[in-house]
Amino acid sequence: MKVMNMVQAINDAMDIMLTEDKSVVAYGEDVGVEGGVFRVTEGLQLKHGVNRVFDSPLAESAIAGTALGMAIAGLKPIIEMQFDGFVYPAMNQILSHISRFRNRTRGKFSVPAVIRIPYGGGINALEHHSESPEAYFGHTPGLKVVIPSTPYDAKGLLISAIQDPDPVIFMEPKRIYRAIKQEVPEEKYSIPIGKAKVLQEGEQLTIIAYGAMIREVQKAMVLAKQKDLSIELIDLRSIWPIDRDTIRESVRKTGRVLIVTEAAQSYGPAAELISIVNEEAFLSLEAPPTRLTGHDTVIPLPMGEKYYMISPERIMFEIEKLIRY
Amino acid sequence: MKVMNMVQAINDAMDIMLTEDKSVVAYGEDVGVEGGVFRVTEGLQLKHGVNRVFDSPLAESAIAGTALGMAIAGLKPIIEMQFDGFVYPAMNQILSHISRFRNRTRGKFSVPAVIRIPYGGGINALEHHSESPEAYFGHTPGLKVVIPSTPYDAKGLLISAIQDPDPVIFMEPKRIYRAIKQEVPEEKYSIPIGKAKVLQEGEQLTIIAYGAMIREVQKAMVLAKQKDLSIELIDLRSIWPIDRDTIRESVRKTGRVLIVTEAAQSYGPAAELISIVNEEAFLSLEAPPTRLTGHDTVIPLPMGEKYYMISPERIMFEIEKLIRY
Amino acid sequence: MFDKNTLDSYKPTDNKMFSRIDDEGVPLDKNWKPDLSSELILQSYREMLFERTADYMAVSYQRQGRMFTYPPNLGQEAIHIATGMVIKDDDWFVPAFRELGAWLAKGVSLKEIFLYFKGNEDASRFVNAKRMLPVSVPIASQLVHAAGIGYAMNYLDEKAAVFAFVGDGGTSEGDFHEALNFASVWNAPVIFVVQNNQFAISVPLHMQTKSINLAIKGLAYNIPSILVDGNDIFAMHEVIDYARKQAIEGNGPMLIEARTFRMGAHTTSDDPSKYRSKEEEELWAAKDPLKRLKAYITNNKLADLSNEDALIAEYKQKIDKEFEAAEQHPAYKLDDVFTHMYQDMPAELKRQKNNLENFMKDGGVK
Amino acid sequence: MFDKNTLDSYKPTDNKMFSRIDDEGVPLDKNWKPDLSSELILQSYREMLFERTADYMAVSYQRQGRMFTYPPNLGQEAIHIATGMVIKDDDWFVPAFRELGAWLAKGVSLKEIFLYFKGNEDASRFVNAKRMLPVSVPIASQLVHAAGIGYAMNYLDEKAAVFAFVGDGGTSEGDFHEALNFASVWNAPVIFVVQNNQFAISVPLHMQTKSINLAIKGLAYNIPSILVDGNDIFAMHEVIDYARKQAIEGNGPMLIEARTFRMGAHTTSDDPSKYRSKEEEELWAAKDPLKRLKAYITNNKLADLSNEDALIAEYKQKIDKEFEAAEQHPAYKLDDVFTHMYQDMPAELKRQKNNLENFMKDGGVK
Ligand SMILES: Cc1ncc(C[n+]2csc(CCOP(=O)(O)OP(=O)(O)O)c2C)c(N)n1
Ligand SMILES: Cc1ncc(C[n+]2csc(CCOP(=O)(O)OP(=O)(O)O)c2C)c(N)n1
Ligand SMILES: [Mg+2]
Ligand SMILES: [Mg+2]
Repeated sequence: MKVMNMVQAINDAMDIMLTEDKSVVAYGEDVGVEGGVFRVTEGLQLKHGVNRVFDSPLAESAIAGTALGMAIAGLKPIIEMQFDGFVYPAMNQILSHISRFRNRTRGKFSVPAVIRIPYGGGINALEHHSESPEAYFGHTPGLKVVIPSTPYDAKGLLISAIQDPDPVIFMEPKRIYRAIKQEVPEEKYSIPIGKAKVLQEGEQLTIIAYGAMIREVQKAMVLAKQKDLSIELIDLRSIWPIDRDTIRESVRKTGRVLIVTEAAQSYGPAAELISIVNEEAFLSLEAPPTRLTGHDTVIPLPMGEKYYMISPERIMFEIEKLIRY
Repeated sequence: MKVMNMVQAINDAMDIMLTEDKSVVAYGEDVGVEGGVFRVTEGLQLKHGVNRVFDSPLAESAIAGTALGMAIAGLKPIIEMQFDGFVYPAMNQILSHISRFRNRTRGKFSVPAVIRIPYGGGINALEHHSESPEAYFGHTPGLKVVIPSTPYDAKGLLISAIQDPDPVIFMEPKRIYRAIKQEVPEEKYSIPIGKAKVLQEGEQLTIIAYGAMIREVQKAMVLAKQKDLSIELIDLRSIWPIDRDTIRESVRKTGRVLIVTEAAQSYGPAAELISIVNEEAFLSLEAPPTRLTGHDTVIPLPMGEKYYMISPERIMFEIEKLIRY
Repeated sequence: MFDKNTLDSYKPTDNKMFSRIDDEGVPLDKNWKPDLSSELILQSYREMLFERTADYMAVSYQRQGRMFTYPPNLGQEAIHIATGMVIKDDDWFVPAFRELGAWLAKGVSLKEIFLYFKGNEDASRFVNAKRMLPVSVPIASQLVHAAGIGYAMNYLDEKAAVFAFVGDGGTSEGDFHEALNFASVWNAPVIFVVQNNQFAISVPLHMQTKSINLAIKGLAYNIPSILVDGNDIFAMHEVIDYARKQAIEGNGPMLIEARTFRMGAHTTSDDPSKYRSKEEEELWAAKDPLKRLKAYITNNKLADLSNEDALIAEYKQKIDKEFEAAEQHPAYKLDDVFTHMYQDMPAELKRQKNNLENFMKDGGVK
Repeated sequence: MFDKNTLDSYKPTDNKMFSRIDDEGVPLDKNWKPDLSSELILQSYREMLFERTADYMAVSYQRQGRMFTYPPNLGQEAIHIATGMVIKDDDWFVPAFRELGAWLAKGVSLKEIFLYFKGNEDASRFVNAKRMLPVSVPIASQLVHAAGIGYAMNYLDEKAAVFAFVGDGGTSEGDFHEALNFASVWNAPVIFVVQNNQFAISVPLHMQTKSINLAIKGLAYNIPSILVDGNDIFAMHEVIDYARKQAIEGNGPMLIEARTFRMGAHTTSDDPSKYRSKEEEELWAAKDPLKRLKAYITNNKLADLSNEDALIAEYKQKIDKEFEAAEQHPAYKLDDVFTHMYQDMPAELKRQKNNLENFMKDGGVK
């Protein structure tokens, strides 16, 4: 065991897989010498060589599209989109090709690529550096979408993602890249994609969240505990596929559910979770499944972010409304 | 009044606006001499000149991005994406710029552009020619998203879209481009964006749909009527913003709701509507709000489309399940 | 022979086209000898004729309503057959969609091509074609795949090349630019072939770009680039053969503009008379690649091609059999929609499939 | 003087750079005379000095934690001031983000620039700058806007130009390619300026492209293109001035590669020592555009610049006042998040805003 933050845990997962499997390569803008603008790939080029960990030219569509090419030709590329907002030039490659090549060729070619995307707000950044685009990917058939909330999960899920025979969008909640430190095994281990995790059991209300929102919910739960409320917290971890079993079991027990996500509200991730709750636990519902999300606005520049990001107090406010319902 | 199909009604709306407002221009691939691959812009170049209706080079990102440039410089561009699947190269321009220029500049610049996209399946086409990408746009703050289901609505909504001071994604259900003929006023008229329309009043169940699915639902309703079921049908028309009032009123009355959309299920349009139903009419619900949607798969090539597209029979099947619930 | 000197002394900025024979099949340079044996010349002619016959028949199947669409190759056969003569099993082929003869050479069956345009994904499994990618519908997007494959080949130390095709219209897309740049920076063994057939659906080249030719676009990436007469199989073969040799020797990518003309419609739903003149069509008819090769063969008495009816009849029979095979392909099943989305079907997809099956048991989907 | 002949005889394929003075400020051609009066030369020097002073101060404000980030302009001032001297009110300015001096010339206030990097969208309202676009964060995406504006100007018959900026890294994006192509096909009056400062964050130019220079990329679109010494304000001014004249005379776009060096960090969170050598930095320090212009002025005795302390102190005071103004800008309000998404706020946004307000009444958001 070694104490790691999420940056280190992700770096470690890549290091292990680069060491174990010569078909793994990692590239993207500033991924090589620089080690990535968040230092996630720090040291990997030095250790594994410039052919395996390297800078690409500044063009996201080509970064994604060449990853497809490499993948069908026998490699396992891990590519980095420098920030959430810069994956959009690559949308055509992801939506039209990466997600579909297996189906298009009836399994002849598959795309075992991982697209790493640091994402989310709360880091005092320029526009396009604080986006939460997970719903775009969750709505795209053929992708898997994963978001860890702890260093431990990040390592295990990334190893699964790299080993997965299909493309995985691996979104990294950059706001908590260095905020959480945790004992993480130094050896290789994997966490199955598609399984949520109950972080806290409770009786009165289920909260579903993921990524950096988990920490905010946990802070709110401290407040809730002071008021003797018993709350269950599910860390979704896998945005697609979604673990319906865990959600069903929890909501059938609590009868109340709050979804907390940073992304814009309309057609956002919370809507899908609410639909699933309806499909799986309608008869148990004692209050309307509720979503607490980002607004249907651009996420503001740093001075306005406090009006967008979801605080523990806001979560507590919604918890109380729901419990009172 | 004149009998028109949707292609003619859209053409007519453009013709009227091109005539009335010299700042309106229309362009895209094959939009000029060819009149568009669906002939929607037929005759417009001849009538309004090559500077106002014209072919562009084959590059969707530039088609969208130049529309932003024209719009802030005083024009009102109407651009065409040749098919749904070809809007993806333009995603960065739409998601990062077109939707946000007003907010970014605090209202100094606005983007009164219309992005026309023939969309949807059921037309026996190649891959990428049958997509339903409306949820991607509905999830993007700063856009309005409109889908007509009749020639009459198409004309009125397109005129509103062109006059709108903000960007509008105008999606055209190509499957019914020529399938429905209707009396349409020859003069200019507009239909407000953001208002749904109750096409049929009923008591037992609300169906919400839009675009080409309306016709399928209407066929199902004939079957339902034979079984004496009383169904209310809402044509959403505006994908964002959504008309919560109409939905609320209807579901509070019927207590049951079925959402029918072609798009892939997960994180799809139906999920948003189900969330809204929960938020607006939870206490009236007598059965779980239900969605009948496309699968989380690529829409199959023509021979397999019957396993994807939603038939009146399938709708009837879900109606009966819901009524029995 | 086309060699390093030929290419080094070639400047796209001079806007010259590399040709070997004229419209009447007469060599432009008296000292030139083809790099193909008489047997190979005749074979390439037969392959062009076969491609053309298959193409005509495909159009007529489509007219009969037995395929939902079809993009004709008419007039572009020299490019395809020249490519087919050079491309090896270990080479990757990254097509756009209008390269029929090259597909067949790579091992794709006509049955598969017909099945594709009947609307069945099984068609793109290409059971006998190695390293063959499916149709890329989103224009130019396939080119970045080629650059990535090229990187992998260098990485894996494979001695083979990638053939990547795009049309003149496709050169306007951002992916064209990004792909050439990546291939260049990575020294990837990619042969980019632009089939400049003068039109992108209805849009003529001069509305697509103002560059003096398309080969010149390679200068932006420092890629050796050449404008070749795409209706002259000798010129095409020499250049493509050279490009492959360069690529496998580690000399990186090359860009070939193959100038040609789409003599048919864009697809079977298109009517070119709307946007181009009879004169233009006639001008290019005189440059028909089949006609030119036939003239060469006849001029040089390599064979008597005066009566090809029997040959064509034989071809037609063969093609009809392939079409029948496509018609007899197993019916599309519900499973086919779901099975290949992922290697292991996620529970969510099983659930959705199950929902549909429940309905079908109830008498749904016929 | 730079004129049509100069440009016509210039070939990007020759890979020559257009300069007027050497590193010591000595004219390269004895017969050359600057196209700027002595007064304007001195003014441009002062503007460069002002830009540099403001830039240094911005970095130090950021270090003090009073701005969240800042991208220094150090070393690129000649390009900005030359642009500033040419650009008119009616011209559009489509920036990337590293063009401080040109922004100021266009009428943007330092207060606005500081406010932007404090994190407030109000900054991009540019109350005194006409036809000035905001920072474009997604690299190169702004270039297609410029092409569209250019189309509109032709359409509206306006006699003005569009100045569009991008970095060397930005030339790799597909939008660079699409924008130049559209501008060319539309004969749009767009002056594309590539600030080639040798790096895209940590990635050096030779990993970005293998083209022999960046001006050569203009050949792909048949756009007149030239590589200019971006650290030589005389050369820059002549070329930009010429480009604008061409544009307003209806001669369409031009591409200018301004070769320079980013002497500072990429942004205040970057440490260049990780990826580039002291030697490289020293090499370019010798080409510092301010130093070169100062040498020219001193050589030609246009002014005595031996003691600039008082001037710089005056600048600093002015800059501090602008920073104070930024700090005193009205506080960010909840309404600011919602108000400018649409001209008329849709009910859905009112609902969401109302939800947040209900929470705030309850004691939320401090
Ligand atoms: C991204 C994208 N946009 C639009 C289309 C529609 N489309 C299909 S073929 C075509 C023209 C292609 O022209 P070109 O590249 O010259 O190839 P050609 O058809 O002439 O062989 C267009 C616009 C598409 N398939 N993909
Ligand atoms: C589409 C996109 N990808 C990545 C980034 C992150 N990024 C910001 S600046 C930069 C480098 C830009 O280099 P260059 O164009 O040379 O401009 P310079 O910073 O040197 O002025 C990168 C990669 C971005 N802003 N946009
Ligand atoms: Mg073409
Ligand atoms: Mg740079």
